[in-house]
Amino acid sequence: MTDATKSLSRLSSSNLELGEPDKTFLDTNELIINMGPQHPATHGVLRVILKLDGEKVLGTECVIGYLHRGVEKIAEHRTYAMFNPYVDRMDYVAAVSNGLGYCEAVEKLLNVEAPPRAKYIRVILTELNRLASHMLWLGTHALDIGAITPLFYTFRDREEILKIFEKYCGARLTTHAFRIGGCQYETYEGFERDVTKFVDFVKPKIDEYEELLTTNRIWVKRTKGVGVISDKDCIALGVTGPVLRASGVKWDLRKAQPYAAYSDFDFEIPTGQNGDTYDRYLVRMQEMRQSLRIIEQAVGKIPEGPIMAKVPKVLKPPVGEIYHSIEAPKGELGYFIVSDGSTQPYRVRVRPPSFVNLQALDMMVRGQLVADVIAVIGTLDIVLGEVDR
Amino acid sequence: MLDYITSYLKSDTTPGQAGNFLWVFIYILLIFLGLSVAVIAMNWLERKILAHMQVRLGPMRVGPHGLLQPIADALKLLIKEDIMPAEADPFVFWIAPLIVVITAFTVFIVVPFGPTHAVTDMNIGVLFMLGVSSLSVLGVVMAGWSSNSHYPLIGALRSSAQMVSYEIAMGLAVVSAVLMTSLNREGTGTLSMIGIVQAQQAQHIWFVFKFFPLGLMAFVIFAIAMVAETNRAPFDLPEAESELTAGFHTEYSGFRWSLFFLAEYSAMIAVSSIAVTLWLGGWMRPFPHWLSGETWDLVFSLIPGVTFILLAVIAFVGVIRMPKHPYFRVQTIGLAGFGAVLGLIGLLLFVPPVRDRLQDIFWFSAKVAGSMYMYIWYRGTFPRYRFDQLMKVGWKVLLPLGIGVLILTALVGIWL
Amino acid sequence: MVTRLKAQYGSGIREANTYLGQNYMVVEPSIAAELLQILRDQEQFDYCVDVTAVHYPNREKQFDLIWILYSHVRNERIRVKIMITDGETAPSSVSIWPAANWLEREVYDMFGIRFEGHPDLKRILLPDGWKGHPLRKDYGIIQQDQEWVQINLGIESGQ
Amino acid sequence: MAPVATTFFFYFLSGLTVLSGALVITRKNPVHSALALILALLGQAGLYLMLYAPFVAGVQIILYAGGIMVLFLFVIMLVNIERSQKEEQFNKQWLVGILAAVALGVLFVLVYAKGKSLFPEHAVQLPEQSNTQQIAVLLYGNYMFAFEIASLLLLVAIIGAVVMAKKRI
Repeated sequence: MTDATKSLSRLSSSNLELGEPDKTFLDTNELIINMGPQHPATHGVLRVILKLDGEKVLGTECVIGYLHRGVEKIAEHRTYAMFNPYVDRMDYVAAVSNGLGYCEAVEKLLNVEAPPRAKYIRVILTELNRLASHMLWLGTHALDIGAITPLFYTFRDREEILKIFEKYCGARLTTHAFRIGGCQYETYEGFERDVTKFVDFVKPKIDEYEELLTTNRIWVKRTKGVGVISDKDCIALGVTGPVLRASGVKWDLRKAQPYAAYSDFDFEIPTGQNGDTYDRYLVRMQEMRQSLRIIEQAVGKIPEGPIMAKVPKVLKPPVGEIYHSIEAPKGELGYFIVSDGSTQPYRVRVRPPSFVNLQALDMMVRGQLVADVIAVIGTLDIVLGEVDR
Repeated sequence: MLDYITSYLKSDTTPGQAGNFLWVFIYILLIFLGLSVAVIAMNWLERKILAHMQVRLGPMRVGPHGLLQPIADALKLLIKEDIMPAEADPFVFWIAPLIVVITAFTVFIVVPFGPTHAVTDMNIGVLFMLGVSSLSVLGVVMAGWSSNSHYPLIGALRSSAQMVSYEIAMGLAVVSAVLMTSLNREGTGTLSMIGIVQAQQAQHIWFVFKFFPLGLMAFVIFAIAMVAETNRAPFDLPEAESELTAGFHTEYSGFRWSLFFLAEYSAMIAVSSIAVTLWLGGWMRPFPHWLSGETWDLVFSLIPGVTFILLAVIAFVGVIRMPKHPYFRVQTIGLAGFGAVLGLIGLLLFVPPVRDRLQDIFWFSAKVAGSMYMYIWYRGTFPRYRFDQLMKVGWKVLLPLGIGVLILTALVGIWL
Repeated sequence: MVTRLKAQYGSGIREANTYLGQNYMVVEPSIAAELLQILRDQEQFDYCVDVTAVHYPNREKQFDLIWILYSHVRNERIRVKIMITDGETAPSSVSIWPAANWLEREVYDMFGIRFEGHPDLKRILLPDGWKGHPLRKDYGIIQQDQEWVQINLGIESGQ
Repeated sequence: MAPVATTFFFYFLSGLTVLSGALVITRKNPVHSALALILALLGQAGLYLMLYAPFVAGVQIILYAGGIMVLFLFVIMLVNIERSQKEEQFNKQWLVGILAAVALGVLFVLVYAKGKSLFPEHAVQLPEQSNTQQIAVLLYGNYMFAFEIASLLLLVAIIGAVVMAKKRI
């Protein structure tokens, strides 16, 4: 084992010096385990250096950047419309909400308002995408903790959503369905029927997942009291989304600062009490049900009218800067765009929820066991495409 | 020579006891063959049942309904080159899988498939079984250590700690079962497996139902300990893919890895056959005394034949539903052949002399198959225990419970 | 709220107005740390949404450093901007909001702005030995740190 | 039930035990010597079986080979063994070693010379009852007191182990 730690200590991990075992007592020396970038349970290329004392985690350090594609640099050499597909590639699991955030930010810059029909379509697709993202999260999270079966149930249902996306805009995952100023495609004629059929199909399925896991003794034992984070720490560490709500903070951008027709739907914001993995699981399950409610209401009253606002062919937004954020499935996804009047943005800064949530990993895992690190990474629901940009 | 062979057929003791080495050899061969077939069937069954539990079909491509899949796996593993890691310790690396397989198979010497169908009947049968199953820990530890990288090492340490601690719970449950054998009128307790089943026969009750809650609790403790002993389902932490790559047999590949795979399945069959012997009345047919009498005996003796005929019918239904495309012609013929074989076995089982001799074996394997199904079911539903919870269940729940059941059984036995 | 801060700092706050409904303040770098502290304590801006920078090469103060803050209580967002020259160190706000830790590391990684008072300032996305800060305007889009690529990846060029 | 003491088995098993005993001390790698020790213990269990004491053999396998040796291997693996491998094999006290060997040799010769008088005329007569019952009667009957003390001793040892480990948790 010693050569593994030698190669690691060359790494300049400053806050992770290898503590000498105190000779006074029969203490096993501290071990540095390198949960490498290719580890099956880190969702993507995340490397976590764990300093262990036996099973207990003393400290962690995340080494990220393996998936860094320099999206923000590319943005400075693309026009506003051309950068739109790049945005989908960041959080590839919830691509639709990325697109929504970007388009709305640029619309604010151009001082243009998307027509109501476009807004409704956007809300429906975003909520469907939130459902797909939560389902993928549940499948992989349960798999990490050892329950194999939920993965197949969730992926079977997620398939239905991807079929609807494919019918609507031809792409399943990175949909690029929205344009600056509205939506690109009119809804295909069976759209409302498909969506309502889907909603009735999935509603009992979510109860099925709950049946499998919520009262499963081992699942409860593996998640209750694991990775606890209090609401004050959440806010201080900038953690947002289901993780924040599970710690008891009732804050959701769709209610706090409504955007894109969210104000005309009524839905609650599920919150948990003690901010552990089990509460985050319950919060996300409730959120899935709330998304279904929103979709149901939205499909019922899609207004008629144009789907694209009058937007000039070549977008030349006035000089200025804007920050607009939406509630992505993982948390608050913000775009800070500075325009210098030319057709290309001067600077596009993306505020990714996974990147900031991952920062809380060290605090949540300290003192827990190795098996919990996996559970906590799963419950943070991070996607490395978004963390590294 | 001939009388040497026939001398055993008339005797009513196991070949080992009768000192008839030829038959002992034949029994060992039979068990070895039977076990490999069982392991192959288990491999196919596990993949299919687990698949159907998870809304998918499982292997369908290799042979009809994936029936040739296990054979394809075995071939693949044989052909694959089994590498040895650079600084691995060659001798220990080579001997570890052997030890695990040997211990998994030697348990079957004592397992009674019928009143006379066991390789031998040692009068310390249960003790021998416990002893040998505790040896498999050595193989695991050696495998983990010799792969010379710290993931398998941690996996090996964890799994050996787990096996050692659940062995105790298993031992206690077994002792309470053995105690039940001696608490009948004659007061003659016995450790030999056949003796235990005969005691159950004599007392007209399966030990699971004896002294109502106690027998059941002992069985449940043993069932949990047996799952943990073979590193399966909720206790499969050492092979937890998410934390350590693949537990102690990460560095093994090819044939050596298939040895571990073989050993795991045979250990599962061994341990569940012990559970069946001790608690579910070994080869006794269900309700031997409530539904006794000539007619009932006949009905129960027909059941083995009926089950095989049923399997043949299912196979033929599959043949009919097979798509008519030429690509599937080979598969339809294969399935029809398989169905025919099953039907043949079913008919064979109706022949009276064969029927009587093979009936006990059928009931024994049916019960073992039931417990195998439970293994797969656990794997489908339960997530994995964390290591400290796993040890906590072992030491803080099963152990006190086991001791409690033991003492209560003794008290009730004396008082009754 | 702006009037109260203006009364306290007067010249410190260069400009405070709103653009497209989002109010922001441009502030002197010297008083920035203090002001951020006040914003969090008195004005309950308890959530530091983002710390980022924009590079204006031909301006005499090359960098715009921006803190985007949000107050849960008042459901209100504000942007605090300071202008610093290249090589000048900026006040680190990690002591005020722990969230800023990785955000500032990324700004250092991408722009090369050093934050004094930051517990562990080193690159976060790019490999540690990488030379150059990609998000600066003078850094070419296909430019790579050839020397690092040769040593570590063993290929002569990344392109 | 005639004991199964065919001479071939006897020499094979005792040879195995002696050989693996020698292996234990000569192997450089501690894990190899641990394995040799396990082999020796199993050989011993075989010898017990030949003396028609299956219970003792079963217990021997479970306790020694299955339990204690596993913990031996645990300890050997946790302590990193690179250091011990490099040390040169035989230490300095060869003089004491020779003296001990000579004394042992003299003892053997004496025993052999005394010959028959030390041993009873014929092989000991094995009781008909099964060995397990016999041990049970002895253990819980006449030697009940010793049995209790032994269990007390073990209890003390366990508590000691817990206290030592306790400080760290």
